[in-house]
Amino acid sequence: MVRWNRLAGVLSPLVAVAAAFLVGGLVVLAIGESPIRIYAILFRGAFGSVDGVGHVLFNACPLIFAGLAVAFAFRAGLFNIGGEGQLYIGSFVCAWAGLALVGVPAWIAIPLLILAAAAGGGLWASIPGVLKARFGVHEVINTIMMNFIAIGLTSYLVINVFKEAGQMTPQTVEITAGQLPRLAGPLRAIGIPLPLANPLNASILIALAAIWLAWFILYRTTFGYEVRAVGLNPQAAENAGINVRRTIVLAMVVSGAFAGLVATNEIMGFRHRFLDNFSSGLGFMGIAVALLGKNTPVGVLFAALLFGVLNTGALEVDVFTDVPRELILVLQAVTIILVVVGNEVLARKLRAREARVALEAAGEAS
Amino acid sequence: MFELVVLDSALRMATPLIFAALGGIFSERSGVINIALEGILLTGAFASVVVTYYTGDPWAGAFAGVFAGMLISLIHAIVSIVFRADQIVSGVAINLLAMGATQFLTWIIWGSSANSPPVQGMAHWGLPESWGAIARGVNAVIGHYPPLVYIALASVVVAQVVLFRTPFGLRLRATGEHPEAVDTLGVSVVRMRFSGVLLSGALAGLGGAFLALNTHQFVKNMSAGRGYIALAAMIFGKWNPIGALGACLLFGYAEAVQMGLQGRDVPTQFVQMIPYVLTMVALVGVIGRARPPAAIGKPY
Amino acid sequence: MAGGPAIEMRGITKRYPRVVANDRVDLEVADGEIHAIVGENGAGKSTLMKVLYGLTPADAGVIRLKGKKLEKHRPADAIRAGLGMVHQHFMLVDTLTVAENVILGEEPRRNGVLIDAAAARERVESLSAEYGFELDPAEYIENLSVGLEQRVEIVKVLYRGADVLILDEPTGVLTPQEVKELFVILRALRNSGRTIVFITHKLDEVIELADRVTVMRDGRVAGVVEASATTKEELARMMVGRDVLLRVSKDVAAPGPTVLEVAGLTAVGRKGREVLSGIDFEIRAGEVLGIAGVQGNGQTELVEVITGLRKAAGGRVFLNATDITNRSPRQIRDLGVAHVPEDRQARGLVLGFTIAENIALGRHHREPYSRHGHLRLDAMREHAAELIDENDLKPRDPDAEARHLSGGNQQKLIVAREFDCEPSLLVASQPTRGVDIGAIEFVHQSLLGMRDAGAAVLLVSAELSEIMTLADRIIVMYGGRIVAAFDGGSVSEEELGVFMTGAGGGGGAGAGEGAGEAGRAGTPDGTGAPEAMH
Amino acid sequence: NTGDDATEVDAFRVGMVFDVGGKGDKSFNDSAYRGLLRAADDFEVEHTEFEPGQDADRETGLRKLAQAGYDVIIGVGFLFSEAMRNVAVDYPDVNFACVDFDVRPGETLPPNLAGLRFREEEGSFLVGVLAAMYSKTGRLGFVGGMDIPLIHKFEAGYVAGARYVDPGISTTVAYAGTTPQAFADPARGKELALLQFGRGVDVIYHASGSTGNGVIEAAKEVGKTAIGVDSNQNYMAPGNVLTSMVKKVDNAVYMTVQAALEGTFEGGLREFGLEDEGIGYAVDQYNEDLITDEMLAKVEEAKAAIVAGEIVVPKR
Ligand SMILES: Nc1ncnc2c1ncn2[C@@H]1O[C@H](COP(=O)(O)OP(=O)(O)OP(=O)(O)O)[C@@H](O)[C@H]1O
Ligand SMILES: Nc1ncnc2c1ncn2[C@@H]1O[C@H](COP(=O)(O)OP(=O)(O)OP(=O)(O)O)[C@@H](O)[C@H]1O
Ligand SMILES: [Mg+2]
Ligand SMILES: [Mg+2]
Repeated sequence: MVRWNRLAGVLSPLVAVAAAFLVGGLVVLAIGESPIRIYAILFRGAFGSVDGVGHVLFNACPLIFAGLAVAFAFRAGLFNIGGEGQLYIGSFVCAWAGLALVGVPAWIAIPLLILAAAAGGGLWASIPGVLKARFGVHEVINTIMMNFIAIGLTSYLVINVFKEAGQMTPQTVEITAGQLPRLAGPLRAIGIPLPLANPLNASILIALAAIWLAWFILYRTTFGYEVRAVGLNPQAAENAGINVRRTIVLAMVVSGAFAGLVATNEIMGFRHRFLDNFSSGLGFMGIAVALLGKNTPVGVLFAALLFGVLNTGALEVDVFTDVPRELILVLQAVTIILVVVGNEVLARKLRAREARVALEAAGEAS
Repeated sequence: MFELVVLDSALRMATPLIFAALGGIFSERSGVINIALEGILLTGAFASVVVTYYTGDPWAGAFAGVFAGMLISLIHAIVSIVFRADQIVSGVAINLLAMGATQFLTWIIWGSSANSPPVQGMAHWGLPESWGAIARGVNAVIGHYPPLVYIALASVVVAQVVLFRTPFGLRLRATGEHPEAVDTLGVSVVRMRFSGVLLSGALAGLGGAFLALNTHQFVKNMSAGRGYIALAAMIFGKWNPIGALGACLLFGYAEAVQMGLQGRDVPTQFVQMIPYVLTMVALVGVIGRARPPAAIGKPY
Repeated sequence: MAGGPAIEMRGITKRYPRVVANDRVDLEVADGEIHAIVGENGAGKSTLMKVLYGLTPADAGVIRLKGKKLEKHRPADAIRAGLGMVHQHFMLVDTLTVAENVILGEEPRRNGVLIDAAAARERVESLSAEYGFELDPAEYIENLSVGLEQRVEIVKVLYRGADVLILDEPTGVLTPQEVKELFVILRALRNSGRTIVFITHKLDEVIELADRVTVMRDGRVAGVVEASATTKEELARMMVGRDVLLRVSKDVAAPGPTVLEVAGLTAVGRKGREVLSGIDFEIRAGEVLGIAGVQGNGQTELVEVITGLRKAAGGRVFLNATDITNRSPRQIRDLGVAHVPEDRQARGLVLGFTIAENIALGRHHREPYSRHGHLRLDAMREHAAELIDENDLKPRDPDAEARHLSGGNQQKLIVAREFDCEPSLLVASQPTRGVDIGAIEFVHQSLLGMRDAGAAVLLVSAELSEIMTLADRIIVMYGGRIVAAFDGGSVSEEELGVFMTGAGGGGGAGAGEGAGEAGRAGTPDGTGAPEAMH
Repeated sequence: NTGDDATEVDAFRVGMVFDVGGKGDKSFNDSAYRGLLRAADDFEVEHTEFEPGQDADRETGLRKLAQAGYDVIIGVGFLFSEAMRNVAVDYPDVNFACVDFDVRPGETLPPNLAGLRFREEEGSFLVGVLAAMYSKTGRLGFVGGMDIPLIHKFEAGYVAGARYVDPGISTTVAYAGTTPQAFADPARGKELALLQFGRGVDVIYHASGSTGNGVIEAAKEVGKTAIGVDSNQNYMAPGNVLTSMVKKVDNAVYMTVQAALEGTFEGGLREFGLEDEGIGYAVDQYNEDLITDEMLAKVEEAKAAIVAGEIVVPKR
C-alpha cells in the first residue's frame, strides 16, 4: 500500500498537468484556434531544437531557486511569499559585489558573488523571520510588504546611485567580475550543437547543486531535522529542546538565500548587469513551482522544468500565433488548482480504501 | 498634509481597499483564509469594464463585478471547502488564474492584452443644479465622491451590524472559531463558509469595479497589490469592519500623502514605501497580539 | 417506563481507516431512564453517540427516536426530534458569550433580521434559575471554569427543548464536588421526565446514578445490565474481557539525596495574571511526588517552568544543586531531565516523523544521532529498532510514521524515549491519559522502575487513583498554590477532592473560594492560563 | 498575419515588439502600431507583434523573429536597446530598428540597426509654452510615468517652455512610480492629477503611457485641462485636452518599413526633432477652441527659435 501511495503521489501531478492541458485546449478551441496546432507550436518551441531545450533549462533555472526558497521555508512551516523581494536584494547585492571586485580573477570573484547573492537574499528574508520569531507577526503579510520595499529600494539604488552614466535604461554598468560562462561553448565541444547565442549558462549547474544542497540540509543535517520538526510540530520541537525561534529565523535565511541565488543566472550568467524590475514575478512563480513540486527539492526540479517548458513554448506561441502568452498563465493556474484538488481526492480515495480493507479484515476476524 | 484634496484622495484610494477588506472579513470570519482578494479585485474590475463596454451602463458593470467576484471566489470555495485543499495554495492559484484569464480575455475582446478602451464611468449622485441652493447643498454632501465611495462606507456599517447583530453573523463568527460546535447545533458549516467566501467575492468584486470604473478602463494587473494591502488592513482592523475601515483610511491616507509629497525632494521610491513600512511597523507594534479566528485555515 | 423505548439503535456499524469503531451495535434506552454506557478507551462509545446525533453517518444500521425512524439525519434533525448532546470535548465558542453560545443556530429574532438579545438573556437566565445554575448570560466562555462550561452545555440542550440528553464523559474533568452537583441536576432532569444517556469510565458513578448500563468492548456490545443488580468488578470484567487487577504492587520508597528543589517559584500567564504563586517543594532520588489538582490550577505551568518551556517570574529551580531557573529546554534536558508531556500529540511527538526520528527527538543533536551537524540516520534506525524490541512497540518498523500508531503506542513511544536517557529527574504529566489498560500497566511499571533505579519522579495526573497508587508523597495545587501536602497512603480520595476545590481548611491559600471560580483548563500549548485566585 | 513556418518567405514581413503598457495604451505603443498598420496597408507587408513577458524574452523573441526570416524587426521602447544590439550583429541580413534607442557614449551601430530617437524635450517645450499661456492660475502640473531619465526629458522641456513664457510660473511634478507598471496605472494617474488640480493647478502635462488616461479622465471630471503625449490625444476629452505633444513614432516606423522595402535602409542613429516634424504639438478640431491665435503665434515663435538653435532646450 505504501508503494501504491508513492506512485499515486507522483501520478497525481502528472494527471493534473494533463487535465490542465485539456482545459487549455478547450479554451483555445473556444477562441476558434486549433489546440493541436497551438500545442504543436508550444512543444516545438521547447523541444524542437537544441536551442529550445537550452531555453527551457535557462528559463527553469531561476524558477528552481525561487521554488527551493518557497519549499524550504515551507518545511519549517513558513509561507515565504517574499521570494520576489529576496531575489531582488540578492541580485542587487551580487551586482554590487561584482562592481566592487572589478579585475578580481574569476575563481575568486565567482564564489564571492555567489555568496553575496545568497547573503543578500538571506538577510532580507531574516527580517520577516525575526518579526515572526520575536513578535509572532505572520510572515505572509510581512514578506508581501517587503517585496514592495525591496523593489522600491533596488529601484532607487540602481537609478540614483548605480546607473550607467548617459543611459536611459535603468541598469548598472556591465559587471565584468565573476561572470559565469555560457554553456554553448563547452557543449559544442562535446558535440551538442547549442547555438552560441543561447543564454544557458553555468548557473543551471549551481541550481542543480542547490537542489542537492536543499535535500542534504533537510534530510542529512541536524539543522534540517530541526527545521522539519519545527515545521511539523513547533510545540514538540520546543519541548525537545529545539530553539524554535532561532530555527525559524535560520530557515528564513536559508530560504531567502536560495531566492537570492537567482542572481547567479540573472546577474552572473546572463545579463551581467542589474536591471531595474528585471524579475517580473519570478518569486511568485516560485510559489507555484514549490506547490507543484510538493515542496520537495526533487519535485521543485521537475516543476521548474515544466514551467520552463511552458514559458519557452509560450514565447513561441506568442510570437508566431494570434494566441497570446496569457494562455500559458491560465494553464499554470489551472494546473495548480487541479494538483491541489487532485491530491485531496487521491487522499480520500486512499482513506476509503483503508476503511474497506479494515472492514474486510474485521469481517474475516469475526 | 491635511489639505482637503489629500483627504479626498485618501478616501478614494481607500475605497477598493474597504470593499476588499470587508470581503476578507466575511471569508476569514467563517474560517477561510482569502489571499485571493487580489485576484477577485482584478476579476471584478475586468468584468465591470466588459459589461459597461457593451451596455454603456456602469451600474450594470458594477453588478457584473459583484457577480464575477462571486464566480471566481466560488472556485476558492469549492477547492478549499469541498475539496478541503490548502486555502493559501488555492488563493495563490486563483490570483494567478485571475491575472492570466483577465489578460487573455482582454486580448480576445479588444485585441490588446494590456488595455481596454475607455468606458463610461459612474455619474456622481446629485439633484439637478436648477433646483437651486438646496440642490447644491445636498450635492455637496452626496455628490462629492463617486457613488461607490458612499456605498463602501455604508457597507462598513451594514457589515458591522450583520456580523454582530444578526443570527447569520453570529453563526459566521462561530464557524470561524469552532466549526464543530456550529455543526453540532445543526448549522451547516459548509453553507456558512460558502456564504462567507461568496460574500467576500461579491464585496471584493465591487471593489474591483470601483477601481476600473473610477478610471474608466481596464488595465492588466490593475489591482496592483491592493488585495494584499486589504488583507493587511483586515488584520490591522482585527477582523472588524469598523477597524478595517480605519486601517483602509490610514493606508489610503498614506498613499495620498505619498502622492502629495512628491516633487518635494524626497525620492519617489521612498515615499512609495510608506504604506508598506507603516503596515510592518503597525503589525509589530499593534497587531502582534491580535487574535485571528481560531479555526482559520483549517479545512472542516 | 411507559410507552416504547426513547432510543432504539439496531445493527449500527461504523468503520474508520484501520478500525471498526462500531460493529453491529444494538442500543435500547427506555423512556425516562438514566442509561450509562461504559467501555475502555476506543471501545466506540463516542462514535455510537455521534452516529445517533447525526454527526457522522453510520455505514449500516437503523435508528429510532421515540419510535420515529431517523435516516441520513444531520444534527439539525436530531435536535428537532428532541435529542440533545453534551460532547466529551465541549462545543463552546470561547470568544462568544454564554447567551450567544446558547442561542447559536436557534436565535430569537427582532424585526425578523436582528438577534433579540434581551430575549436571549431572559431565556438563559430563566433556564439557569430553574436548575440553580447561576450563569451570567453576558460572560464570555473563555472566562468560565470547566464546571460552568458544562452547565452552559446543558442549558444549550434544554434551550432547544431536548427531552433526550446525551452526556459524553461529563465527569472526566470535574472535581468530586462538582460531580455531586451534576448528579443532582441529572436526577432532577430525569424526574422532570427526560431521558438521559451518559458515558463514563468511572464505575462507581454508574452504580450510583444509572438505572441500566450498556457495556461496550472493541466496538461491540458486551452486555446490558441493571445497575442495581451488578458490581464494579462485574462491569470491569465485561469491559476488558478478563479479570482486572485494579492495583499496582510497589515497594516502599528508599529516597536518596534531593534531586529537584523548587523554591518560591512564581510565574505569570496571559493578561499578566499570576499562575504560580510561591511554589516550594523538593523531590529526592528514588521517590515519586504526585501533584493532584483540578486541571488549570497551575500544574501545567509548573511543569513548563521546570522543563524550561515557560519563564519563571520569581523563585528558583535547582536540579542536583545546579540552578536551572529559566534555562533553555535543551540545557535542562542535557542536565538530565526527561519529560513526558501531558498532550502527547501536541508536545510529545512529531506525528509526521518516523518512529526512528521521534526516538531521536531531544537528543538528535548529540552522538550517536548527530556528528558535527551531520545527521546519522543509521544510528537513529538502529537505536529505534532496539527500543521497539524492548518496549514491544507496534508496528515494529522504525520507518513507520508516528501518526499511524495507535494512541497507546504513541504514548509507549514517548515513554520509551524519555526513559531511555536515564534521567535523574522524570517529569510525567498525565502519562496514561486516554490509553487503555494494557498500556497503563506498562507506563505504571516503567515509572516505578525508574524510581527504583534512583530517579526522582514528578507525576502530575488528573486521575486521583493514579496518584494514590503511584505517589510516595502528594501535594495538592489550587489556584496556582500548593494548598496541601500528604504522605502517600495517609489520605483518602475524598480528602484530596476537598483540597482540590480550594475548600479545604488548613490555611490553604485558596481556601474559601467557590469551585465555580476555579481556573479553566489550560490549553495544550500552555497559553490558557488559569485565573489567579487573589 | 502570422507565419509559423520559416520556409514560406514570399511576402515581406515585419515584426514588432512592444514595450511596457502594451498595445492599446492610446499613447506611445499605439503610435508605433499605427505606423505599422499604415505601412502594412500601403505596402501590403505581413506583420506580427508580441509583448514580451520577461526580460530575457526580449532578446529571445527578437531572435525567433530573425530566425523565422522576418525582414524588418522593430522594437518599441528603449528597453529593447541591449537585445537589439546583441541580435543585430548575428543577423546582418535583417533590418532592425529600435524606438528610443539607448545609445552608449561613443557607440557605433551596425549597418542593419537603426536607433530612432526623438527630442521630446523640444516638443515638451512647446506644450509648456501653450500651458503657461493657457493657465489662469499660473500653476502647472506634470505627471510622469516611471521616474527615469527618459521621462525627465519631458519634464525638463515642459518646465523650460513654461518659464519661457512666464519665468515665475510654478510647476508641480509627480511620478506615478518606479516600476514599469507606472506607465500602465491610470488609477494612479487620475489620483495624482486630482491632487494637483485640487491644489490649484489647471493644466497638467502627462508623459506616462496609459497612466495618462487617468490624468485626462481627471481633467474631464473636474473641468480642467490636460496635455496628451506621444499620440494625438486631443480627441479623448474634447475641450479638456489642451493639446498633445506628438512624438511621431508612427512616421518613424512607417519610414523604416518603407526604406527596408525599397532597399534604402540605413543603420545608425536617427534623431527626430521639431525641424523634421518628428516631434510636434497637435491642433485639431478637438482643441482649436482652446488655442488662441496669440498662443499659436508664441508657440510658433518658440518653435522657430528652437529649430534655429537660438533656444537650447534642457534635457534634465
Ligand atoms: N474521525 C475518526 N477517524 C478515524 N478513527 C476514528 C475517528 N473517530 C474515532 N476513531 C476511532 O474509532 C474508535 C472508537 O473511538 P471512540 O471515540 O468512539 O471511542 P470511545 O469509546 O469514545 O473512547 P474514549 O473512552 O477514549 O472516549 C477508536 O479506535 C478511534 O481511534
Ligand atoms: N483520528 C484518527 N484518524 C485516523 N486514524 C486514526 C484516528 N484515530 C485512530 N486512528 C487509527 O486507528 C487505529 C486504532 O487507534 P486506537 O487509538 O483506537 O488504538 P487502540 O486499539 O486503542 O490501541 P492502543 O491499545 O495502542 O491504544 C490506529 O491504527 C490509528 O492509526
Ligand atoms: Mg469517547
Ligand atoms: Mg487507544
